[in-house]
Amino acid sequence: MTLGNYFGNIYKGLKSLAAGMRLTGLYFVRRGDSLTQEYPENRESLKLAERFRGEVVMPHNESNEHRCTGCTACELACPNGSIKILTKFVVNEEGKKKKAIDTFVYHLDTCTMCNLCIVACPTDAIIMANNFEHSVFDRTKLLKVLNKPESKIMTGVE
Amino acid sequence: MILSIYNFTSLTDKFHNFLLAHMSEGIVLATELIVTGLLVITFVAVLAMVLIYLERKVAAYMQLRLGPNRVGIYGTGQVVADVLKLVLKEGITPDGADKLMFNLAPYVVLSTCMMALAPIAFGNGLVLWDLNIGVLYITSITSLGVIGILIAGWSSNNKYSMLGAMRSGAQIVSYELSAGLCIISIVVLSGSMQISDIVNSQADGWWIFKGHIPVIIAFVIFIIAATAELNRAPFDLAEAESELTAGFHTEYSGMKFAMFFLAEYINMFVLCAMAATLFLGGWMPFHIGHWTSFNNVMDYIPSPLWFFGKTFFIIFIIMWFRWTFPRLRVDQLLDLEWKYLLPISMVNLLAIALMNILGWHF
Amino acid sequence: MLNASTLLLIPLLPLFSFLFITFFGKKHLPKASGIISVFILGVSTLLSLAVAYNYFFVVGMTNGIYQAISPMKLEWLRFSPGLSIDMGIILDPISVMMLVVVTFISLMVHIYSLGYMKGEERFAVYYSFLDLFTFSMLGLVIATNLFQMYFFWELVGVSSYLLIGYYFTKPSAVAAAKKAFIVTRFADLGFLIGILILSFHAGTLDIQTLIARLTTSDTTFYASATFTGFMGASSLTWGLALVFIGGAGKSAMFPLHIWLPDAMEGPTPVSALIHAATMVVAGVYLVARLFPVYAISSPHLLEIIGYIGIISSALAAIIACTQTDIKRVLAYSTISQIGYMLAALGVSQYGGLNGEGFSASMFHLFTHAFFKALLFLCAGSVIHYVHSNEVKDMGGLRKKMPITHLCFLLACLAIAGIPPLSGFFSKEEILASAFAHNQTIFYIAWLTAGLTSFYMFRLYFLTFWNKEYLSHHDTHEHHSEGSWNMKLPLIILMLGAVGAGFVPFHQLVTSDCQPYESEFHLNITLMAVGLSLFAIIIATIFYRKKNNLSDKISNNISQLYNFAYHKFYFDEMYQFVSQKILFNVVGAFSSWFDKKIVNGAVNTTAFLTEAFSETIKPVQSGKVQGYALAFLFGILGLIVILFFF
Amino acid sequence: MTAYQIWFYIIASMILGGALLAVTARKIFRAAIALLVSLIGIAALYYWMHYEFIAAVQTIVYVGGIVVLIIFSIFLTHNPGHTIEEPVSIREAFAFTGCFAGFAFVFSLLNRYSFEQTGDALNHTMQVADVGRALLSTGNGSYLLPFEAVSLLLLAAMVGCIVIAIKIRTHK
Amino acid sequence: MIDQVPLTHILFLSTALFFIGAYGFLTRRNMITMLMSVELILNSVNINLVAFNRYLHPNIDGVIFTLFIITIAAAEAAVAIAIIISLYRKINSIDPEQVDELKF
Repeated sequence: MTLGNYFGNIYKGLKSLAAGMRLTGLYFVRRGDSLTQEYPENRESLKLAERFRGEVVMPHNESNEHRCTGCTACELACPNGSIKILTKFVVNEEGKKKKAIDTFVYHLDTCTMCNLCIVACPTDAIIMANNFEHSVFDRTKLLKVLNKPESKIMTGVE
Repeated sequence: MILSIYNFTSLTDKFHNFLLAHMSEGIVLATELIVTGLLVITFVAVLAMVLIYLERKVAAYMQLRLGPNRVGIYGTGQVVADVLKLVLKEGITPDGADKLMFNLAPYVVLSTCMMALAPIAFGNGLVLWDLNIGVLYITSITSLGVIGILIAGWSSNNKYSMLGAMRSGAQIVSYELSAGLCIISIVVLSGSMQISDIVNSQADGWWIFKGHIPVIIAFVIFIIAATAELNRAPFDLAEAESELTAGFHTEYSGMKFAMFFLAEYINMFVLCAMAATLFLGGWMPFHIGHWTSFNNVMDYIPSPLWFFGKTFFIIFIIMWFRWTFPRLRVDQLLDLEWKYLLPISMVNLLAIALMNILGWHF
Repeated sequence: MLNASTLLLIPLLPLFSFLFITFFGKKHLPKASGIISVFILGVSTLLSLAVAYNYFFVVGMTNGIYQAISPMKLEWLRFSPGLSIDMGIILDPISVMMLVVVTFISLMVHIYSLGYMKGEERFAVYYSFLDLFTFSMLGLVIATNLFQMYFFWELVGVSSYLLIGYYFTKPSAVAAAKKAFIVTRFADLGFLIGILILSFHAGTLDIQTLIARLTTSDTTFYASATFTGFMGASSLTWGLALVFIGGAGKSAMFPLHIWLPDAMEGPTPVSALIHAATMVVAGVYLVARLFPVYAISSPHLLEIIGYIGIISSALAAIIACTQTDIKRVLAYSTISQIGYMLAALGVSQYGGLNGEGFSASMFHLFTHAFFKALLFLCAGSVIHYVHSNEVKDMGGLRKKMPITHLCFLLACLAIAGIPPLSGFFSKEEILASAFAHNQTIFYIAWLTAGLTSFYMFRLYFLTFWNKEYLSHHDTHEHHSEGSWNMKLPLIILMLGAVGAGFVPFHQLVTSDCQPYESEFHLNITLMAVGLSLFAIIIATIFYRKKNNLSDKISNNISQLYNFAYHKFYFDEMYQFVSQKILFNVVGAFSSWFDKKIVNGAVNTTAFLTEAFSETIKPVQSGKVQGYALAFLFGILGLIVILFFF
Repeated sequence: MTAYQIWFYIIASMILGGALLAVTARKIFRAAIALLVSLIGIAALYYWMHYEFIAAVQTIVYVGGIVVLIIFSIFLTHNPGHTIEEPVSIREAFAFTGCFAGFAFVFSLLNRYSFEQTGDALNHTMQVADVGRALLSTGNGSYLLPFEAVSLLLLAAMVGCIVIAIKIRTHK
Repeated sequence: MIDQVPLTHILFLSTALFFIGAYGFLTRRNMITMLMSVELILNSVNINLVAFNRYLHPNIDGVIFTLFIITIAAAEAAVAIAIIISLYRKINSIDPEQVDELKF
């Protein structure tokens, strides 16, 4: 190590010291942009990010129709076995017997929000909602059926 | 000297004379010891709570957070709650531990750092024991604290504890050198090791202003070395969570852990008070040379306010450090001490001695 | 100019160069160290030339006598009030002359080696050795003190050992270095004893004081030196004889000449420097340095020296006629010429014209340095060209190496004593002085001069005429005869060899430092030159063209020829004496004595001690606490004794 | 019994108790801590004698230096729970006898000798500056040469320690 | 004041400390504890020097000697521990009974 190196190191050390302390000092002084949310108070105005994954939901349109064909791709994709699809056969307008979902069972308690089911779904029947207040007093309440009662598959979805 | 308006000597003298009037000398001594002991314990407890609160707030603000803000006004009650939790928790002693030593260690650590408070002048005349080797005494007592840490590390019968204790011990012992050299440089300038002398020598300006660049270098080195001696980030290898869980106090819980925690903060206070005393004039108000009127105005601010103001400023700097820099590696730590701080502080000490001999300081 | 600081620079510059190359140049400037040391030595040479000019023509002469100037004398080791070892500088005619010779020849060799040694792996080391040698030789030359002289004498021996053994990967070179070292060291033992004897009697080691005390017959020193005797000779004579043995060893005189031919294993420039021009004349210089003592106090010894010189000269000349290795011929020629110088000293007396021999000897030393260095360097060029030492590999080189050829021819003429070349003048003086004082020596010297011409021209013709040279790399034509730095020293030395004879030595260097008028002896000149010319003619007949005349002659006198060819079996004799007599008889006995008596006594003592120690060794338990306990009880015991008894 | 005497006997018992434990404890770490107690007691004794400077030096060097060093070496050469072997009993007996005899002897000697105390010495206060001046001046009652010699000794010890304890890496 | 305790008591203390140290040095089967005993011995000497200085001689010679002894003790401890560590590396034990290479 040469002498120049030595003093160069000292200079670099002091410089990085000053730079780092300047940054944190600025943060310390700049009070406005605190990132902390005072949550229960601001529940009304709370905005979550678009991509926040809260739970899996199955959207229905106004005529109580969903897009799920009961193909069980999501069930296969789920690493935790959080999704269970029970199917039934329904007769459609043409009189053909066709497979359709009976109940779309979703275990929120074992779900890790990995998003694999959403990716696997060929018909975009399920999506991630950004609802995060899942606290319940009974564990059974975390077992959810996603398809609404009497719902049907949307026409045109194969 | 207008300084006398806030002189606490009269107060303590009054107390002493009052006691003397009623009891024999030995009892007076004992009483005074008990009173000061209680005062110190109270002070220490309050101080630690304040510092913990401060630390959390500073950390939060530097990380663009809010910090504790629920319990009490601005979260001040949070600390009390934490303390209560620690006090009420069960203290567990591991099976394979050396029980006596394991239980002894926190007391050693805590009592040493409380002993170090003795010669610190909190205000004009507000000092427990103004002995003639004040700074040397503090240095020696601080070095005692290592023993407690080593005892804790060994007696836990846990490899993480032991490694943490060894790292901590090595770190404290090595950084003590450069810290000691910086202390000596002020001793050289003020010509005394007595705290009151050192403070009085700054009546016409603090050393950091009077002593030009060498004293500023000494100050910076002292702050760095103090941070390292305190095992605080970025020098917290002794309790590096990712490597050693929590270092020497891994096995401690409840009140014993609280004592280590307390000791850590008191040590911080002691070292920062030292820095404030040595470089920023202790309780001495901000004076500029012979501007008498300005100095008089400054004297109206009570001396403990000055002292705590400076000390907390340095504590803030150390906290600022902590939340700015990542942890060093062991080799970087030792490089910093033995290759940089120690040689620089040695040369600096020479420079200061030269400066003192030639009378170059103000 | 003649102050100590300037003079000190002359030897110290080479020393500096040596140290510089050894500690720095070897690693960082492996190529440039040659140039550096040439430059440094050039400065040294210029200084010594300036010193010589100043001494001889400006300040040296006072009252018609060249005074010995001693500008520096540093007391180094003091034994008694009178006896001390000094380090100093002395300037008198012979030392100044030697300064010039040594620095000049050394410079030439340095320059020459730039070309000759180019590409050697240990190039820098070579130069550092050369510089060390030059330094020691200069130190020897300017020594004021016999012990200083001895000091540098040994240093010269060491550096010559290093240089001879330069190619240490060659076993023959190693053997030659060892041989040279052992033989000269053996002779140096004599020198040391001689120094001790002389200093014991003279009470001083300082050369000038010693000469003054041992030449004036009314001093107590002189009386004590001549009073005690051994085997019929006074101790002064013995001391001088022992000193001469040292000189004879260095100068390769009979019978200690055996190392010199072998020493030709070193690089050729080294041979030129050490074995022709400088180191080997150290013996002559030594005798010359103490010449007044020899001449005045012990003239018979001087006569013996003269005989030894001339016998060596004649023997070497005979051997030289039969050798086929070019360097060996030159080596024997060197022995012969040095013998000549010693013979000249031997026939000389102290003072005036009677001291002509001294002057002639120094003169020959001077001229010989030039032409012999030239001969060696030419031989080096030839060897460089043909990559062989043997004359049978050479021949007809005159067209391929014109400059070398011319130089060699002129050097041969010079050594043969053909006027007006340098050798003629010095030889003529030697012969004249011998004729005046000792007829026997004169005739042998005269015949030797003829032999000299014969073998030199034999060498010359065999190398440059005779058969046509064929490269042994037949396929491609050879490189040129050498780079400028090999030719330049040749030309300079050639000028020296031609012109050195015109230096008026009888005015500058004489036995009593006073100029004298020399006489010209026409008859001696005619005799010598005639014989030389005759010898040259014979050599021309024998060797100019390839023929078998020489073989016929040698066959006719095959006994003598073989005898001479085998160097008179000197090596074998030494071998016989050392191996058969010393090793087998004396050595065997002392070995037995050493093994049985000396060693036996020691072993018995050791055995008894061991047996005793066996009984007490358990006390040494190795346990430190036991020792401490013993210590404690010892102290308690002491206290008890102190307080209660 | 005055406060001074009480303090002295407390300190003395601390020193001797620590020392006894240090030489008898079977657990080496406890022995080290007992030594620490003894050394702190000695520092306290110096404070008691109003030699604050030497007391502080004692604390720094012995407690902060030597005991830490000893504890580190214990860390490096022992594992927790290890106990030291019993002493060699015959040697223990001899050692006890010898030490006891020595102590008895010195004890009787001290009992018989009366020291002449000077009031002057008892009131004398030592200034740290005096120590500094004595260490760095020449002349009567000054110690520049020993000071330099000791600094050389420390340097030599430092080099020696490094040389002894260094691990020589052998390249294969 | 300090003269309430006679000098002899301090000297008894230091004597006792000395012989405790000596006993430890002679009996401990562990080099580190032996070193500790040596420290005790050195300290007993220090006590003597300081006490004599306090009681008998109103100057600072005793203190300075004590300083020197402390310094040398530090050097000695460092060297001793270096030796102990290197010994431990070599024979994996610091029992003085096993270190008898110098036997016979």
